[in-house]
Amino acid sequence: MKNNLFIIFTFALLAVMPLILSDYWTGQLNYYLIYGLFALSLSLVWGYGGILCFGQAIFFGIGAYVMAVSTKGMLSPVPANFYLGLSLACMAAAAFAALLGSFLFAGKGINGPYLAIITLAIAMVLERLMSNWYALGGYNGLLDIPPINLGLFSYDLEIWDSRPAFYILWSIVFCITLLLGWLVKSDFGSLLIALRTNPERLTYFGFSPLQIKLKVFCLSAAIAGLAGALFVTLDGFASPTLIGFTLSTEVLIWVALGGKELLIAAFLGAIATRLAENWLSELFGDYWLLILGFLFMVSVVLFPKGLIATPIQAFLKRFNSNKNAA
Amino acid sequence: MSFLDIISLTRRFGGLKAVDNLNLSIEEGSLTAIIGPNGCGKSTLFNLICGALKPDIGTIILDGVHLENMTATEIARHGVGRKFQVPSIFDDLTVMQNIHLPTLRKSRFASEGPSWTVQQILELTKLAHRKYDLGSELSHGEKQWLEIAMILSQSPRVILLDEPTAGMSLSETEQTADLIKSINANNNATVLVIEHDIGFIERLNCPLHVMSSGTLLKSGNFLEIRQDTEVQELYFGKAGDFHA
Amino acid sequence: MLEIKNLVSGYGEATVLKELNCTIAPGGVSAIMGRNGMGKTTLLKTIMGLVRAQSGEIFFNAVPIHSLPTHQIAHKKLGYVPQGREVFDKLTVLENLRLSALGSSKENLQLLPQIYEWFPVLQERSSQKAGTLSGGQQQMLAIARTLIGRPEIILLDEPSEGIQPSIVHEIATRLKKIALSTGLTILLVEQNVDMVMTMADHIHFMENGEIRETVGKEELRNSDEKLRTYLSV
Amino acid sequence: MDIIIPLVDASSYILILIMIALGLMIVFGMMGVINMAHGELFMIGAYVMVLCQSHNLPFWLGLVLAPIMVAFIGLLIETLLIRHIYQRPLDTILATWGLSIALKQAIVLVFGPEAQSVSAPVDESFSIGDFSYPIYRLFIMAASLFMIIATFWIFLKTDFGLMARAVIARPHTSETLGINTRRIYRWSFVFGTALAGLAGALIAPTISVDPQMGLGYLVPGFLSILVGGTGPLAGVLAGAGAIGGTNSLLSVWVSPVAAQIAVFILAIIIIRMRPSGLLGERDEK
Repeated sequence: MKNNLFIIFTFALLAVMPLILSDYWTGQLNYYLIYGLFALSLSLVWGYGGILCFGQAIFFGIGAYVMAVSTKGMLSPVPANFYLGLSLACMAAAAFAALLGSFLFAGKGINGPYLAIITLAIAMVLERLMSNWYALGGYNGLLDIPPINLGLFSYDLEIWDSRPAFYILWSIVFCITLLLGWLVKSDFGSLLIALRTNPERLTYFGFSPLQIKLKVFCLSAAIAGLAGALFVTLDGFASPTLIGFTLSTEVLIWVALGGKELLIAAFLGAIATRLAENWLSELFGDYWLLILGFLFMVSVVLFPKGLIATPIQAFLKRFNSNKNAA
Repeated sequence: MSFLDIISLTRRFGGLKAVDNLNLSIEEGSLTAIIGPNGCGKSTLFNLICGALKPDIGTIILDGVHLENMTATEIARHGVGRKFQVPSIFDDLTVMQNIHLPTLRKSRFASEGPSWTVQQILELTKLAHRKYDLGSELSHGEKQWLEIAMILSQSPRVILLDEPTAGMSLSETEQTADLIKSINANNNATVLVIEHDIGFIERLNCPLHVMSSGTLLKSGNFLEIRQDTEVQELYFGKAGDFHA
Repeated sequence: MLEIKNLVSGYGEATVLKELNCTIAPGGVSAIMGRNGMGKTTLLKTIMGLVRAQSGEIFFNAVPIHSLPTHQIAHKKLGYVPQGREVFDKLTVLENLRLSALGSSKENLQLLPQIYEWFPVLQERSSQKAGTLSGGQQQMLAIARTLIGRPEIILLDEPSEGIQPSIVHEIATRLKKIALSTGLTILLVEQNVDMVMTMADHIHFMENGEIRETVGKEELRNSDEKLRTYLSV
Repeated sequence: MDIIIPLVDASSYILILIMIALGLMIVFGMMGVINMAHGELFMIGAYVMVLCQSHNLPFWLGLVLAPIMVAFIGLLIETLLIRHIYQRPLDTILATWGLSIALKQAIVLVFGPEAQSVSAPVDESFSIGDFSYPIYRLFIMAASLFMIIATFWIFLKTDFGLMARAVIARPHTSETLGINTRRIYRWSFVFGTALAGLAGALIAPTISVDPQMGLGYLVPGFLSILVGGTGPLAGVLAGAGAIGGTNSLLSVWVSPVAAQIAVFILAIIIIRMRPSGLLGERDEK
């Protein structure tokens, strides 16, 4: 509940932003929401499930490409539709995750640093593959992807302006965040945390860690796929960088900086880092990346729980102990 | 045929036979202890029963079903609950969540053992006042009890307890012995305890098997075992006879 | 020689040793007995710096060692034979011994003939991988490995564990002889009464992280009661 | 003759890959540290050559300076970063990733983002009959082969190697024997980084030197370790042979993309079939 309070507070604050911000910044905020959603997907699988995926953009990219080809009408018998595209994107990402996961986790399974390297390599290979897949635009990617279209049946309701787009995205991301917030507090959430802290113990209670891992991996992939799908409607452009390694590592940095073990901290980590990048890269120019690299190192060493999660958790702890004392 | 039958079980590690042609029968609803010096193969025996290790030779039969070729998950689903020597709980979950967790399995056991309500479990293990604390915040003794609590909520048909009093103070040890006795008595649960500490065994007051070099050396009640010279020599060395 | 004052130690938040005080005089063999989990192994690990003391002091030859890193404690000539022997099973017997000399001083390799005289089986097997030795031989290697560093005191953690009684007795008598002939001090943590009675001059009983009582060997021989209390036997 | 040149190219690539993988392996096998900045250390080795060339220093001097400078940077990294997180292996991935970003960007700031080239000290080719091959490339092979043998010799035959193997197997027991494990860790790390620096310097004249070059070698390096197994050092040879050979040959015969995908699928299948690698028997610590 307290966790949800933070979520509601954060989103309430976000909701008033477009009223004060310029069009440009509202447009930026739209991207931040999607990055935040993407960060949530990684926080779920890594922070809660303990599966360090170094190639989370694989699923973001799959979502992006599936959305692109589907709304551009390139899957000829399948009608081009916004809603259908979103569902296809989520399903494709989850299906790929199921395939990959059952291969990687089965048996003794690959985990820890090995999994990190393997997923990183997959992201690299896929980026390379997409760059050379000329039917899907190759290196140049796919252009002119339709924007958000709320229309049903044959009516079109395309959203081109950043403010209405903001509120649509805001609603989607808010709902998913609340759902995830509820999920991690549910029994499944306990299982996830158990999986992270002591996977071996779970087997001796008759659980199959593989099943739990697969579930969370697919769910996280579906959310990442959704983020990717929304991204291309906003950007109008799907390129191999969306599936690749750079974005994979960027999301990792956002989530680690914010705090992987707390959904809202991961979400804010993405927004804060992007925001800082927007400001500071103007201020510091090429030095920004250098600063980010150092900041990241320092934060990993000194605040392994994350720069945003650490104060939030300290606050929650004080809050709890006050309540108990009272 | 008994409830749990272990027949000519053998497991080697390199040249060392950790468990060597061991035979053991456990009746349903019984409380049994296995004692023996460090390194006699007690923990290996438990690892074989719960599927952490595979036997080289031999069979393990629980209520007519062979366990020796099952995975650890299947064995647990078939009703084997195991407590580890070093308490193995979920540090990042609260005590309640820890206790609740084993019940979350969708496919329940083929047939279940005796069960306890959460209230009963909390009372038995004296953890009610720590319900909402994280596992990592508990003391060592409380962690040991929490793990026992988790196993009760799993409602297994056989409970394996591996040195449940390791690292406990004398009074905690006595309370643990009483806890185990009441688990066995209240619900007629089948309990198998491995222990090193003879004081604890005396308080348990149950049938005993003495294990040495991977096999059972002697069986009997506490007094018989206590006065057996072979057992004394095993435990205390050759000089052991000086206080007989 | 070894003086422990108000030592508090343990793992994480769990305290195992509670204000422990103990003095070990030079020469001779002292044994520590007690039930499992009473903190015997933790005590030895804390002396060696493998577990950090939370408070209290440890002096060796009047030098404080409780804040030194483990390898420097070893350099002060404290030898340690860990529970479970922990020989390097992928290295040969000779490499195991050489390693210990590298950790102390390479000149200690001159001690090798003496070591082989004490433990002839190690010479026979010097080029075998340590992992192929029997439990008793591995124990001898672990002890020999420590001796080659020319320690003034060695801390032995349950050397009888998992070893046949006859070999336990053999190791005990040989160690006692070595201690007598070289003036080596031995601190022995054991549950095996035979080994303790063969080797020890004093016995400290440990319970709940404290030394409760110290007795001489003769006294112990005459009092069944003490073993009953402290070992619950 | 169409077959010999690709084969020689492949061996050359494999040897460089082995040097990189050995450095990674020493650090990972010994300390459990995954050094994501290893590729950048390799890159810095190459940039030392760029620097030498622009200051008109002799090529051979650069070849000596590069490993020394990179080793020095390795020493700094170990002291300032790695030693604080030895106990948290997964965090080392993240922290060294931050380091890798910072190092890359530092190079961009100093040298600019564009590719640089280093000219080889000898341009002649060596020929027997139809077969002709640049002498410098043969030199790379000889030099890396020499370094690989030297590395094996150090870890299998010297006292330092004996201590290092002991520390890998049982760090705490080694400490109680008086071995300073911290020092062994430090010098092993430094040695691994020096190998990467030398590999970068050696290969600089044959590739285009740019700030992004590290990653292209880091990932195959890691795959080599995973495929070869993290147990014995020799696993690296098998792993790098499999990964480098497939990559190099398929690049020529099919296409670089197909090669990458094939290598990757090969790697993932081998890792899946033999989780401890081709030659591995991983010790549980």
